[in-house]
Amino acid sequence: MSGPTKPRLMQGNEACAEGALAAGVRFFAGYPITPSTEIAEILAERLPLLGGKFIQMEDEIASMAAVIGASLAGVKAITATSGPGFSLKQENIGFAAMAEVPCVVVNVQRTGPSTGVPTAAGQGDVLQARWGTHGDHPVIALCPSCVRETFELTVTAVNLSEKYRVPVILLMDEVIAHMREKVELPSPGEIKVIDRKKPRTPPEKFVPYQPDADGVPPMANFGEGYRYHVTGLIHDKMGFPTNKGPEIAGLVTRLTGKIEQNAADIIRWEGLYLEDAEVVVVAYGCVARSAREAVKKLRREGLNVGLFRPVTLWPFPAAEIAKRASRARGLVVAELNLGQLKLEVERASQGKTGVHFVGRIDGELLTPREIIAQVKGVL
Amino acid sequence: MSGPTKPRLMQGNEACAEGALAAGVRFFAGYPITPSTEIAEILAERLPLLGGKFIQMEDEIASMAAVIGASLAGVKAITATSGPGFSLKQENIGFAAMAEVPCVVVNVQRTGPSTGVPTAAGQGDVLQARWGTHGDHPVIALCPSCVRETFELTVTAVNLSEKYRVPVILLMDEVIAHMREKVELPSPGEIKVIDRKKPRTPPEKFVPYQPDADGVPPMANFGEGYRYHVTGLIHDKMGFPTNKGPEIAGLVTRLTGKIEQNAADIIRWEGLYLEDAEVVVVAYGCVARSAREAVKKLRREGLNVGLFRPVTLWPFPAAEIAKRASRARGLVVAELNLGQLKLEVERASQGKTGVHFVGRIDGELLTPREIIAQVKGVL
Amino acid sequence: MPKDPANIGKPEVAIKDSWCKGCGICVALCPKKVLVMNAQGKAVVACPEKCVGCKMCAEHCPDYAITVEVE
Amino acid sequence: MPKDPANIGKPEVAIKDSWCKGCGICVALCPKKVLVMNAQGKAVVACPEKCVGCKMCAEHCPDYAITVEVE
Amino acid sequence: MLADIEEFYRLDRLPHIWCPGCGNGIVLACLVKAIKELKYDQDKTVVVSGIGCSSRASAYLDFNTLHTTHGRALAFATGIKLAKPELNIFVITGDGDSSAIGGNHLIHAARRNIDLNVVIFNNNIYGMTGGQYSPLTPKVQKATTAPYGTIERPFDLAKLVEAAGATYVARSTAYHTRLTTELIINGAKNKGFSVTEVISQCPVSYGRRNRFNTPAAMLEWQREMAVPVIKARSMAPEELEGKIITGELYRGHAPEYVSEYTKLTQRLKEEAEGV
Amino acid sequence: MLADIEEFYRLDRLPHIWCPGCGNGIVLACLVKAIKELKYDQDKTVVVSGIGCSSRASAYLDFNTLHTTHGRALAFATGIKLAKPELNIFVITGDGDSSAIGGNHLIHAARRNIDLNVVIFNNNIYGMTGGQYSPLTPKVQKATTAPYGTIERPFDLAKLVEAAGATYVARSTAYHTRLTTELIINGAKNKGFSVTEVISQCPVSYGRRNRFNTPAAMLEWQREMAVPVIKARSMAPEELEGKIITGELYRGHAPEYVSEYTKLTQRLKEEAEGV
Amino acid sequence: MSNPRCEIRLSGSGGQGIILAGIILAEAAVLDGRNVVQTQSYGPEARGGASKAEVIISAGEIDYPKVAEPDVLLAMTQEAYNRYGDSLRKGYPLIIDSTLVQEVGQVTGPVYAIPITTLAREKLGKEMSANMVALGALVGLTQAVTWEHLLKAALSRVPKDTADLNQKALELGREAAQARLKQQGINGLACGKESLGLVSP
Amino acid sequence: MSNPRCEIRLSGSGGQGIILAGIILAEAAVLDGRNVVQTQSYGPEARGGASKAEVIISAGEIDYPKVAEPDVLLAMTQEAYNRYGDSLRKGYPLIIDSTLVQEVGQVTGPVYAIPITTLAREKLGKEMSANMVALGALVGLTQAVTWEHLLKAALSRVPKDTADLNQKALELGREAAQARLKQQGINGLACGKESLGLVSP
Ligand SMILES: Cc1ncc(C[n+]2csc(CCOP(=O)(O)OP(=O)(O)O)c2C)c(N)n1
Ligand SMILES: Cc1ncc(C[n+]2csc(CCOP(=O)(O)OP(=O)(O)O)c2C)c(N)n1
Ligand code: SF4
Ligand code: SF4
Ligand code: SF4
Ligand code: SF4
Ligand code: SF4
Ligand code: SF4
Ligand SMILES: [Mg+2]
Ligand SMILES: [Mg+2]
Repeated sequence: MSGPTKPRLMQGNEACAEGALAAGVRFFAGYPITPSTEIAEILAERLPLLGGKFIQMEDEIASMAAVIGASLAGVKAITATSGPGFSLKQENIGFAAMAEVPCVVVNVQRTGPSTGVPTAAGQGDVLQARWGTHGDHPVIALCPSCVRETFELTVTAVNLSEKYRVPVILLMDEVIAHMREKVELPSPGEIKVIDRKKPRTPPEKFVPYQPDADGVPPMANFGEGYRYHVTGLIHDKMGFPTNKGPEIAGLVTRLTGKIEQNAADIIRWEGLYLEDAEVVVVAYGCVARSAREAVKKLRREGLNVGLFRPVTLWPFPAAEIAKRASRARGLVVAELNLGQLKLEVERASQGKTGVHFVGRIDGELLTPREIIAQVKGVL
Repeated sequence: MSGPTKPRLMQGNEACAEGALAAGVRFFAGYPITPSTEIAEILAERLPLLGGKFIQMEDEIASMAAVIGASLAGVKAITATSGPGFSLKQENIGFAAMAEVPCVVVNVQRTGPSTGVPTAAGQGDVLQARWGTHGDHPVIALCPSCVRETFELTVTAVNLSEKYRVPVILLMDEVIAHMREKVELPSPGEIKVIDRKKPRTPPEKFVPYQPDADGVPPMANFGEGYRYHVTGLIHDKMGFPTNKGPEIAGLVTRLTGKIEQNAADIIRWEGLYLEDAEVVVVAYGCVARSAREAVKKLRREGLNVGLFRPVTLWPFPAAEIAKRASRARGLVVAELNLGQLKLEVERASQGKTGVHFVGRIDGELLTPREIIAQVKGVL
Repeated sequence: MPKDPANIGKPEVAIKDSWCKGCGICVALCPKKVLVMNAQGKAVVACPEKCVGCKMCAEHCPDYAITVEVE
Repeated sequence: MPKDPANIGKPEVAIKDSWCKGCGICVALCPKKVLVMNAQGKAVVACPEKCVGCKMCAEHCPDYAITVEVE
Repeated sequence: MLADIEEFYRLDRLPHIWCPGCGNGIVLACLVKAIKELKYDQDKTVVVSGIGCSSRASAYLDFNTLHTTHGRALAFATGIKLAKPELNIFVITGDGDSSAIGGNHLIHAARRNIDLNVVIFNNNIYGMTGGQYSPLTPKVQKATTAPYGTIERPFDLAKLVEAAGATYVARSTAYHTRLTTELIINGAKNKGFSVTEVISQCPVSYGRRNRFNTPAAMLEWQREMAVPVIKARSMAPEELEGKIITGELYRGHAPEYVSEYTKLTQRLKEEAEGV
Repeated sequence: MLADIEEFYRLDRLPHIWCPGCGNGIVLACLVKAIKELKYDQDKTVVVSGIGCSSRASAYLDFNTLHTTHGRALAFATGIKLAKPELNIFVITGDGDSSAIGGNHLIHAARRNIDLNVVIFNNNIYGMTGGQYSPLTPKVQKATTAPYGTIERPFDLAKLVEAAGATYVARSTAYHTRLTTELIINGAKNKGFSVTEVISQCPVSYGRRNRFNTPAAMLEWQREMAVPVIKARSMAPEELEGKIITGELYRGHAPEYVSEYTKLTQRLKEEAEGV
Repeated sequence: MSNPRCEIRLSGSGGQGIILAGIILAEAAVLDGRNVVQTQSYGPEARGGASKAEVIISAGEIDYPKVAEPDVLLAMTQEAYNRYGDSLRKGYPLIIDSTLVQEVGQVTGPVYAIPITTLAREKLGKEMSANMVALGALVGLTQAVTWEHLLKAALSRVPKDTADLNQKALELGREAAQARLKQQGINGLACGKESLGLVSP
Repeated sequence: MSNPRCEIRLSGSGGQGIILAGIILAEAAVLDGRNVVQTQSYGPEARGGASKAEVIISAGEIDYPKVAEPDVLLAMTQEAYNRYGDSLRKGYPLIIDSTLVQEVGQVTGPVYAIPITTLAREKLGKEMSANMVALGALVGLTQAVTWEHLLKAALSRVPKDTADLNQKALELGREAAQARLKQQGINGLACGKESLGLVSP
């Protein structure tokens, strides 16, 4: 079957769950937390019907651990949480990065630090998604801005995690997670599913952490005849702990290097009216919707305004931003925080143009009107 | 008594423990982890002798919680950990930021993400110290580069936490933590100790989260007649949960605002030969020692090189860096990571000069020679 | 308000309407069927005279909406 | 190496010197005082003939340095 | 009903946020009555709670109140108690808060036998997040994350905390208000770690899904299922299946943590002076 | 001694990193012998460990080995077992790893009665970090963070995991190597959550500080203190004070978690086909 | 019109099934072939206090997904009215459950006071069906979606054994609405300025 | 000289008390009024394998705190020698415990082979005192710190009841060292290029 499926009303969290299933995920471990809970609830219903496994663990740390365990056993695995749980998962996210275990962590962002406002929208975990765990580590973070894209990016997240053996963060927000929208999902035939590379050598010759040219080592699943060691310690190519300087440096460099090296394959972004834009609005997630409406309105008023929407927040499309910065009269970053991605935009634009900011941190979505006002201030 | 005390051999971790005691800390809760453990061990011995409390909790999460509890009860409190434990503490660090509970978290950094190399040196948690917990939040992070400074900055950390009611991170590294050095500590009389502001109103009139002009509300300790509510939810001035937009925005803005507003009081840095420096080396912690030796050698060779050492990593002395960036031919950031503070330096210098990098991530300290080589490459 | 002399010595049940969330617990637990739900879905005292002052209602009202005064 | 005929049927204790960390457990636990520590702090077989093949030493050597062969 | 205890409430915060028929309000009143009867100084009393519907309770009480992070109330409380031993501390926590994410802090506080008084509002569900099963949801019962009935075995929480070292373990229900109050009082009087589990009802996230038509039906179920511990002792295990054993379930004797600490500092002081 | 079991070791990784006289090597050999006797397929056997000296063991064994984060081994293992039920899983963990930071995962794995086999290397101390007291350090014993003797009461770990729901609980010592092997075998045969606690010695971080002059003295202490459970049953509590009760301490019967899950999916499949 | 767009807010209290009503409405719009976005308020708010669901129905793309000034407001409780009454677009219709909303302030548009809860209780014996009665009334008044698809959407979202009850409830609401319209002498209301305009006043 | 600086590396195995020896040496240097930095290797390494302690003694400020090329190396085990032997500055003295170090490769400076462990065992009855014997020998050879302060530092760091034993151990080491120097006909060694130079060869 091909061609999109019948249009239906679907919630963001539901699209995430469906996307995971479509990508081949057959394991979920989690701990409930608003506004991500529906993902768990839907998978609790769906997975047992598909021969998959759902488990509610005792906390988020255990959930992250179980997901890594399942992935090592060869089953694609996902977990979903929100800020407080995301903070708790950080140690084990670092483990997944270190041991190169594919997995996806959905973080449906809510408002504020700490318990904050559990049911209100926010985008305050953008930099935590990059730097939340200790030590230099790789990460990929994707940020959907509509329900259909949530489905697609969940598939992408699983695919990238398998391809690059890296934990991938799907950074959602309360607005997208809870809203229902008409969507037409791609049919199963249209969905490209990527599986981890399997070893091409017999077990005796298997060097578990010997990367291919793409920086990524093939991966053997537990129980399939390749007996090897997995550890969160810095390890040599055989997977065993080392404290030899060159091996340490080699591993840490490769872990982040495999993402940098493949940035062109990983980085995703979307532009609207960028060609002649004098002011470029940079927005992602739910805010990109307000921004799109704002930009369309401004265009209707005859103003040369465009929208740049990073879809991968990490790796950040810095080169693309630099390009816009060289051409535009100003960049306006719009986010539901105090200016987090703005810092990255400032860095990327290197003073070549003014970087302006419009944010909201009261739990509500920025309105098109607020963005328009800020853009007009710059024009 | 005044004038420095007798010179003695002291370990970095010991200086931290002594600094805490000198600052009035009388509560420690922690969970052992290399390379921070000596701080706990020394305090386990010293605190009971001083009527203070030492407790080893079941994990780092509980340790952070106990420290916050003790501080709310009016006792200055500290905890110490390293990367994995720092990751685990993040959720409760966010709580302390939200509820404005003074406390100090020592993170003695080691090598690598995940378990890494527990006994090797690293500076990989610099950005985690800023962004490790979810949501927009304030934080102060200080970074000592010798044993005496460890003592002093521990006092400063406690003082700043009390003054601004914010969790303060003392970001140490394995080199400074474990090395022993000849030090002359200031005498008790020379040490300035700051205590949290007490309420100036009677209990009936007390508005627990009503800030003074400095953005910081006076703080009542539990058990002293001011009965109020403390929560990790976004709260109104009375401390009660709110989901009113303006109150949400007001609180989040004030929490980070109180640090920005007082940046001049908080930010610390040190310069060496900066006046006429054509190349400025930016380094902190243990690396600053290698950098200092490098800069001195280069000066002896007649080269105009200076050292800029941020002592507060957060808030970052961005304005000072911008000043150097406008004047220097290049900046060389030297760190034991893949370039974390470098990102901040790049942002601060806004393309006004080249930002170069020399790092090491093999668990060893950068040598003066390596820094010299990089500087000469720029000159 | 001075008490109706006929009711002196009788338990007095009062329901704070604005606090009542209409859960129906008091109505179900009252052994004497003193209380009923009204059209707005709130509990009201229907037969005060039957009240024996057992406080089952007040003890189990999750919203602290009921007072029973027994002299 | 062919066995000394006198020892045939006797248990044979061998210590892998490079693995021995000199903890002294085997020496202390051997009921027959077969083993002693040498000047380099490693266990050596001093009186092989006394060995009864009980394997107390091998079972408790934390470093897997001891083999006892009992035919 | 509030009249006699309203001095302990922050009246301006009422009505509370709980759903119609929720047991939290009932159990909370029992706790407040216990504190009143204990005659604790309001200024010297601290109420610590975790996160969950039940844990919202702390905001309604006029003591030093602390609403912490999910599962961590006991760790915060440990810090407070050790730092200022003269404070009386009550910890309000839900079944999820205490036994899921907070399970480790529960058993360690019990092990230390630290003088904290825990009241577990056990509604057998994660109420706040809308009805996922908890480690105390009875097997086969339904929850949003157990649409086919939960396959996990629940803890016997009383047995667990006893094994971990608690020196006072009791159980009651929201229906048995007077018993609840008494048990909390007795727990507070125990110098050591005291746990009172109170079976409560969540009509919205649990009841509806599990064939309880009204909140009152849930209270009545509590009444029917309750078996006083004295009676339970003479009953066969099969008879007790699914029953709620109420009353004082366990009392142990062990040194209390903060006292032990005080003794240590005393000893050190004497040693120092002795020298 | 290795000869008969060396096929299960990664010989090129030996000698191991443990200190002279450390009990870890002894206990590890017991585990390996047990696996050998169980005749488990090496490819289908997984050894998961946490962080600590003892947890370094996994790297020396030639199975699918996973060295996780501190305290979390059981949570990782739960994921593996549920994802691939045909794998045989052994979990190696220290007293700190299992009962301090990992305490919650321990009681929850026990509650679920998931078919994992845990061997706790209990040396009564945090060995790896240099000798801080653990939740299993006996009271008054010294540790770097208890320079005046610890004032905390240790867990009775066997009692705790039994109360939490484990269906096999046993204890042995490093001295009693054959018993240890047998107990691990029996635990593995139990379809459910099995815990074997093995008292081991850490001469460096514990022994030195607590008046044990040699590693051998610690092993001898284990021999002296051990009381087989059958004998213990007829002894008074005072006589048992400080003793190590060894043998199979508890066996329970309860549905195993993964089997329950399988039953559920089976049921759903039948229902779906039935419709 | 290029972007005919209708924004609807349904409000009430946590237990009333407001969100379900919003979802059914949105689903019906999907069946009608419209673009639709549905949002709601969640959490502790949805416990005791006011709760809301919002639906935007549009022929064009829906970017900004929130409703600021609804074209029609349903208020099922006094508290909900108090909270959201002011947000209604000037001159646009307000629908209230007159059983529970007793006081309505200054209004600029038509008010449709229907005793929704009473109808549900008295005619259906199920107060719980008030949300469906309300939905029937809302669609009856605004014709924001076709009746056929409303029924289809509703029946796919409720338990099978309550299908009849729910259909009856919807119809009950529609009848009450139509009676009101008849009094006014119109067929239906325009929904939104750039209206979906199935009927006109 | 402006910055006379001496860098010393002590190496051995985890259990030998190498780090304590380093600390005592550093403490003695403090008592001597010198600047000093002492570092070591920690952790699992300090369990089975080679372990090291380093001391830099200087009249000037010590910035970079690590030792790259020590001016003198003490190796207490074969493994330690194998690991650190090469790092020794060309032509500078090597001190080995000849009880445990059996093979020494190509060396460029003087080698002082002293049966440290044997001395400790035979003369003191305590192998555990080998570290103190070694320290006595090291200071005896290099005079990196004054003997008076070495004793003072040592006695302040060891349990009171072992003071005598430790003093004896130090002296035993010094005597062994002096015997060697006498054979060479010198009083002591220069320590470092920019030497603290208390004596000269
Ligand atoms: C770290 C973290 N994880 C998850 C949550 C979400 N959460 C809030 S309350 C709760 C469960 C509450 O259940 P329980 O403790 O039984 O309290 P109840 O609401 O039933 O009274 C959860 C999972 C959270 N706030 N923080
Ligand atoms: C999150 C975290 N906290 C702390 C540590 C430090 N740490 C490593 S092992 C250990 C304790 C080990 O004790 P135990 O489990 O008894 O194992 P042993 O070393 O005694 O065998 C600790 C606290 C860590 N690695 N990770
Ligand atoms: S006091 Fe008793 S009899 Fe009176 S109304 Fe209440 S429950 Fe009924
Ligand atoms: S118990 Fe209370 S809230 Fe419930 S109906 Fe009665 S008065 Fe109202
Ligand atoms: S086998 Fe027994 S007798 Fe022989 S050496 Fe070993 S312990 Fe001694
Ligand atoms: S037990 Fe093993 S390691 Fe210990 S001394 Fe004997 S042979 Fe050596
Ligand atoms: S969800 Fe349940 S526990 Fe929470 S307030 Fe409502 S009824 Fe009470
Ligand atoms: S520190 Fe203790 S547990 Fe660790 S290896 Fe050494 S003896 Fe064994
Ligand atoms: Mg609950
Ligand atoms: Mg241990």
